[in-house]
Amino acid sequence: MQDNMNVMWTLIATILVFFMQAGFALVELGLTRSKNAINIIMKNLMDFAIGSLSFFVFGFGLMFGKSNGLFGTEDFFLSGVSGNSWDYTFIIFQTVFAGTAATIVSGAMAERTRFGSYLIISFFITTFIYPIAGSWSWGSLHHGNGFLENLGTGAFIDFAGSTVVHSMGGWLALTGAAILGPRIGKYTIDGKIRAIPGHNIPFAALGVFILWFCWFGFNAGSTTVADFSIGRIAFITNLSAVSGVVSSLILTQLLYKVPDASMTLNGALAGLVGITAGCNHVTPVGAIIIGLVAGILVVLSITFVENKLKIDDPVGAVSVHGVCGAWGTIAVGLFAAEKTLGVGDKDLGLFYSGSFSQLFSQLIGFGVYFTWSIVTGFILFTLVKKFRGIRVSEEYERLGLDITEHQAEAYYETK
Amino acid sequence: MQDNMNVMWTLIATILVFFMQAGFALVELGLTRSKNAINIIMKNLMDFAIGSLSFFVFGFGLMFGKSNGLFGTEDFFLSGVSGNSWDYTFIIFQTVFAGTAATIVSGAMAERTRFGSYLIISFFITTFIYPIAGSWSWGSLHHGNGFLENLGTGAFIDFAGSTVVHSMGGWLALTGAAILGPRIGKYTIDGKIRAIPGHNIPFAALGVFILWFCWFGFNAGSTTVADFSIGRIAFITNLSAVSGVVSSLILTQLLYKVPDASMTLNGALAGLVGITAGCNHVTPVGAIIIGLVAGILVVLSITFVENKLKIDDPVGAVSVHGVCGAWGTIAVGLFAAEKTLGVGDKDLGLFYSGSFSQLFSQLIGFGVYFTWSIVTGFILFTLVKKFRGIRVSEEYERLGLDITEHQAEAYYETK
Amino acid sequence: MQDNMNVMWTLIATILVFFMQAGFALVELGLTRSKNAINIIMKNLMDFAIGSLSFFVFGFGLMFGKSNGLFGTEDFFLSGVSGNSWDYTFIIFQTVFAGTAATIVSGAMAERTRFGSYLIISFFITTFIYPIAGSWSWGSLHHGNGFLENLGTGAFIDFAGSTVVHSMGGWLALTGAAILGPRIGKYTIDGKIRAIPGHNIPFAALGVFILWFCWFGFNAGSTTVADFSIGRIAFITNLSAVSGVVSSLILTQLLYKVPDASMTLNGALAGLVGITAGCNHVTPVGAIIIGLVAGILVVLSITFVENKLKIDDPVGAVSVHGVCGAWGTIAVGLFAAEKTLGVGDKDLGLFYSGSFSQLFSQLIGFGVYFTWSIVTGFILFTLVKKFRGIRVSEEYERLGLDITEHQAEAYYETK
Amino acid sequence: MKLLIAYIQPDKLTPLRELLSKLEVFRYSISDGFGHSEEKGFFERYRGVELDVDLMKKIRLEIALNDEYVSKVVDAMLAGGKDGSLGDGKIFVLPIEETYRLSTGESGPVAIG
Amino acid sequence: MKLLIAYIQPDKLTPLRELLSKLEVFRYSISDGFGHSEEKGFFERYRGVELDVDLMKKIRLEIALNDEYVSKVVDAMLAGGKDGSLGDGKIFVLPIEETYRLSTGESGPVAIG
Amino acid sequence: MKLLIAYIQPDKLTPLRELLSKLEVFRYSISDGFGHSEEKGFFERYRGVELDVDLMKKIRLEIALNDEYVSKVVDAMLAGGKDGSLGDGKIFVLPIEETYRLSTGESGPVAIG
Ligand SMILES: Nc1ncnc2c1ncn2[C@@H]1O[C@H](COP(=O)(O)OP(=O)(O)O)[C@@H](O)[C@H]1O
Ligand SMILES: Nc1ncnc2c1ncn2[C@@H]1O[C@H](COP(=O)(O)OP(=O)(O)O)[C@@H](O)[C@H]1O
Ligand SMILES: Nc1ncnc2c1ncn2[C@@H]1O[C@H](COP(=O)(O)OP(=O)(O)O)[C@@H](O)[C@H]1O
Repeated sequence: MQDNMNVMWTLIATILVFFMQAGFALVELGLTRSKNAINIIMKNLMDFAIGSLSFFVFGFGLMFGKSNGLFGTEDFFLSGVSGNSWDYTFIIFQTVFAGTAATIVSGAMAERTRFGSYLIISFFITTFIYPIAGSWSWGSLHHGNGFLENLGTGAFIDFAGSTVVHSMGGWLALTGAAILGPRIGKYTIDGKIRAIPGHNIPFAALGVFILWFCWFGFNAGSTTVADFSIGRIAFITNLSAVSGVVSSLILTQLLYKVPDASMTLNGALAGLVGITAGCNHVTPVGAIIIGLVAGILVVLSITFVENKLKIDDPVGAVSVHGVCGAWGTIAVGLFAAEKTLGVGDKDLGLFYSGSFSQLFSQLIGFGVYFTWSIVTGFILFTLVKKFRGIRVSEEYERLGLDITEHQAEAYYETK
Repeated sequence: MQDNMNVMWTLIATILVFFMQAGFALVELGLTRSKNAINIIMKNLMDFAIGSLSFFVFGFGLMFGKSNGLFGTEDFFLSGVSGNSWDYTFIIFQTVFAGTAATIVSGAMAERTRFGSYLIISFFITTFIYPIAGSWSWGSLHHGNGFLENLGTGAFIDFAGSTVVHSMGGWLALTGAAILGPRIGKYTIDGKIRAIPGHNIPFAALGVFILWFCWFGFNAGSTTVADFSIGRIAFITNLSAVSGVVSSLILTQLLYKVPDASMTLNGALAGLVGITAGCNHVTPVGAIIIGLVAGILVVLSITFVENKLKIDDPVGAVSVHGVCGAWGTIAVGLFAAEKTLGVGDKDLGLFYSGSFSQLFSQLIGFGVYFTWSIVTGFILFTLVKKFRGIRVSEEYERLGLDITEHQAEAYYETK
Repeated sequence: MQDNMNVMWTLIATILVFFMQAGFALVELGLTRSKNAINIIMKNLMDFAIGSLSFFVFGFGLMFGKSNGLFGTEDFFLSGVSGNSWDYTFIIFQTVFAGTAATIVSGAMAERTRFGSYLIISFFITTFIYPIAGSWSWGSLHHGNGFLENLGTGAFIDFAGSTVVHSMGGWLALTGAAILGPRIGKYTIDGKIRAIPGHNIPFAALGVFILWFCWFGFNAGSTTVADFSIGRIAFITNLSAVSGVVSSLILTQLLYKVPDASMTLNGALAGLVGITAGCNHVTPVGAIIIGLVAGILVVLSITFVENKLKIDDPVGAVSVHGVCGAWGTIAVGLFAAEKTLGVGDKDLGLFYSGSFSQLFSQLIGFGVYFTWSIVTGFILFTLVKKFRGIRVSEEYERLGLDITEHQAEAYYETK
Repeated sequence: MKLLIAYIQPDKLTPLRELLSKLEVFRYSISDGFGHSEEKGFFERYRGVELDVDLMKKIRLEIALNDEYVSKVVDAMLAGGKDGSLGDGKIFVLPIEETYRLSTGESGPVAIG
Repeated sequence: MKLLIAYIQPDKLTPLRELLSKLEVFRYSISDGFGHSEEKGFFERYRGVELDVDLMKKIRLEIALNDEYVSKVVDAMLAGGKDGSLGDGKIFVLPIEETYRLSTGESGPVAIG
Repeated sequence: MKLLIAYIQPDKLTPLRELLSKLEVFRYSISDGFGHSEEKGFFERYRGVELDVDLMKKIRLEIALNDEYVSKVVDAMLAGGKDGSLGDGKIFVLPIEETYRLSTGESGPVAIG
């Protein structure tokens, strides 16, 4: 049963996770051109606004209402809640998580998506795609019960959302960016890649610092209980983040002969996304390894997505959230060590228990969410593309979305 | 009686409300020209510095000391407080609220106010105008007792300060901006309006995100008690904020054919200001309606103030804080539904109880604070204008206040 | 014994102190030229990343392990910790403090330090110089016991780290900046000073607001206990900060005829650093005096370091952290008034007790840390200078470290 | 055909553009510049150190004109200079040997537009 | 020796640079500019108030050429203008009386490079 | 009257201004520019993708001079170029047909100032 202290801790975590909207907006805005800065702000603002309302009306019920096995069927409009109920804290806590999943997609679709179409896409993500899939792993946190929570080989573990929030966001971003196609000038006719540098790396860096600051709430808040474990989870989270920074720095030094700032910043996010699933289950050393691998994966994946898949992802959302989210999920099956940590009766990770069963559950989870995101994403983006068009005209893209879609300039200097 | 947990929650809320100084500074700075950026920073910094000191010496006593019916008469210099008393937490909590009221005024007076005169104005606001009026509604939170708390038709309700902090700040801003007159070039000779665009909309957007982040502390912290209600208040606050965003987006789309970024950002603030008075008293649906109306009001009011009243308010402080603060206060008389929410024995709002009495109290409160702010504001601004001059010279305004009043440049590029 | 609430409060403080990394990065970045912005971000990011890892492996044990009188000898790799132990919260809390000390040095060495050499310097600071000296004053917070804690004339008091974190960082910054030498163009051949203005004062101001926001966690969190004292400490901290702002404003008005923005921002930091040692020991009036003096000291010291010592410190780290840290430490010996405050059985400060003994302990502490920092700093910087070179080539310094050491531009405009 | 290069104060650009449109001169180009002349610079101070800023922000105007327009435009600008509506500034007149319009390939006075 | 001043649309800079390198013209200078002409401006709105932005971002190109290169470059640019690869723009040709290379002190056509 | 257009390296502006003030030339204008020449560009990398930056930041100087000053200024700059104090750069000399001072309406050499 929840008490005052757990309400306070969960609300503080909620307030921190809300502020990630500012972090994501700054990262996207900093890594894209100044002629689209206002469009990025509006997409992030509307992501959260539409997400909050649709999650209250519909999404929350689908995700946490009494489930028919596939999705929740009650608690729409938070019906039946009265007095100072825990449900208020729980719904705002889950709302900011849904907002995070939706806003990941906007980064990959930056600089060429029609604003109206984006709002429709964001609505469907926060109202259907995210909540339904979320109910499969987190339903039992409220009135629901997801099938992934009852796998024979052990419940699928995704403590704070490496998969449920980040990977899902990442795979949806992948589909969106693929269907949208690259920005003009990204690839030459003979397929060579042209860099389209962001206009304000300090903004992007401030965004990463804000995300890191809020991630302590994202991970340690997911206990929804204020006990000694929140300190451990915060410590573990930080170890993975710093390891992601160090490994991406070393890799870029080796690959490019210089420490690359934007990749090292992505390394921090990779470490954070990677540890999110297992932050309550792995040891300090496990966290360091997860972070080191994430830092390497993100650098390789960004190059792979750009070169091999020919998908133009301006902020690396697919690599940071999709790929590292998946790695974080699978890593739980390898490094989970509850007994060694002294917080559980047995170690679930392969490296500690020698058993593949938890790893198997993690792979099932990864597969379920990957397929769900790619399929629903494909359907959603294709339908929106057919009915309304998803991409702005070439002329609009050249002039920038600020002037054309919002009749405004981000940095106005009086002439 | 207060306990450790309430102290912790109130202090966390205080820390968040302090950070609103950064939010206001960024909004003002982003929506004005780069030649005045340093002046805006200095005004916001000094607002809080002078405010903190004068509130400790004098303001706190006036607002929360044993009241003679009109203002407090004790507790100056926090006298008589010893040991680890709750009063320390309470005074720093109230200090950051006083700082918020003062800093609202600086936005409306941007780009043309003499720095020295502004410091005098800010001193009188935080030392006399705010605390005296504040004691009428919040005196009983400490040793005082305000007459608005004992109205026959039911105590005036302003849970976190839609009127006490925001409307008061807004009406003072109105008087200040009116007496100051518009910026050079704002109105053509034949009265047509010329836009003076802000130099950095991303800064303004970051400011709005920071304010929204801190507003959870502003509203949910006003319980000064860490119980289950803080979750409800945070959820209600967010619903109104997102509704303000949605309605202002739709209205700008209708009026201007495009979603206007700066107005939608104001819509978020309008929703936040609007819910501040009733965040502990209204239902989720009530919050959504309050937010929707606030989002519409702010857009209409900004145009009205600019066109009809011919008052130049660079950041829309009058509309966001004054008008939406008033709306939030009156809305309590309409939507208060304590019994329906299950947190009180009877519904006070007209729409729930059919009784006009609470609405009547709210209107009294609105009238008292409107008159007090306009009258004291008029006296203060006129006196300062007479004795010291309030406006910089035309030459200073053309060159910008940074170079002339601070001998510095905000964005220096070595030539 | 620690309980859930203390864990939550200490973790919240930790999360706030972590965010100081963003504050320091923005201050340094804003007060230096745009051609070095990315280098500043990378130094701050790596400071914390390397610091976190080395502190976990080695530093924490040296600082808080069972001490041999000079440094700790156990608890490396947090060995022997199991279950949801308090140690996890304690180590992440101390990690972010270590990160703060290291990042102070980067400000003074900005715009001319080789990136690789800086990483080595930062490693040694967080792994040896800071922890060993830290164990002398704070060892007993865990398994250690520092000699400064058992001085005959009364334990050395540095509640949150005016000396342990700030002065040490400041004196190391002094040595580093001295050995590095000034930036090209800072001094003309005949020794006259040339100003090298920062490229973005709004970023620097946002950095100061963030630092001030996080400082509530830095000071009030150092109780590691959530009781009524945290409100008092926060109130006292704020009084000193605002006093620093006011006194530096007045002094710059007197010296330069105009209120100088960048100096007033330093005044806020001076007040914050100054109160850090005594925030749990001094009265409100004591805090105001400490802040007022700090605000004056910082202005005079910046001019002294630049003119007399001919040391080029782009952000004033030596003055803000070194000088004001020392003043804060000594001020405890003057203003400590536990009995007057009603939180202790006797007043330790000279002005209250008439006894010099505590002042004597504070002077010993100041002397120990000053010598330790200058000596170890001198050795470290000279060795790195000899073996690897510490300064970039003149050509690199002219072109800027972003292009040369990171092959990137902070503000890219597509041509 | 002549090329008129004019340096004017930034806040006098709007009055100048109104003057040009009255003379039905609708084609010109501008760019940001900094000028140094007898004009007193700004005194700035950065962290206590004096900073003499003697490069003043200016707007640099380039107007290609056919010969018959040159004196009309110059006289109007000088009048504006005298009555203070255009503030201080300098005008240089340079010869243009040939002009081309990219979109149509036209050359000579007709390409000036 | 002639000085070619050209105003072109910002996103046509890359095609123009490719054209110049084909003509083995490797020395030129560019700067940001704003142009006003018949070209329709942008309609902007700031907090509800209309804002007519009729100064269009342009790239201003300066290429000093020896006489024999002038017509080659101009003709190539006009061709680019016609086929739309270079969009709209204007070219002005001015006489250069003398050119100097700072590093070597060379003057005349050889200094053009 | 001649118009001197000079492109120099950004960090050589201060030495050049000192040189001009020694020659008692107190009126000139500068603006930011980018130059392309044989000079090796920068190698940049953005998120792993190579970026060839071959437009170098330059300062574009415009000095209107009366004829008797031209050779004095040019020779001094070439000397600075040789001894490396002014680095690389290019100077173009163009004819000015007329100069006007806006504030007083003066024209001809006296308006150059
Ligand atoms: N001889 C010159 N060469 C280049 N630019 C000049 C010259 N004279 C003036 N200017 C430009 O014109 C601007 C205004 O000049 P102004 O101060 O009115 O000149 P004056 O002092 O000769 O009247 C200057 O700031 C500078 O940019
Ligand atoms: N007469 C002129 N004087 C100065 N600049 C000009 C002139 N004509 C054109 N320009 C510059 O060239 C740019 C493109 O001109 P463009 O619209 O193609 O001219 P036109 O309408 O005559 O074809 C303009 O934006 C302006 O910057
Ligand atoms: N022919 C030219 N036309 C236009 N600008 C030129 C020309 N030659 C040089 N410049 C400008 O002068 C700058 C310095 O030229 P520099 O590299 O010294 O030329 P060079 O290689 O011929 O000595 C160049 O970056 C460019 O901005």
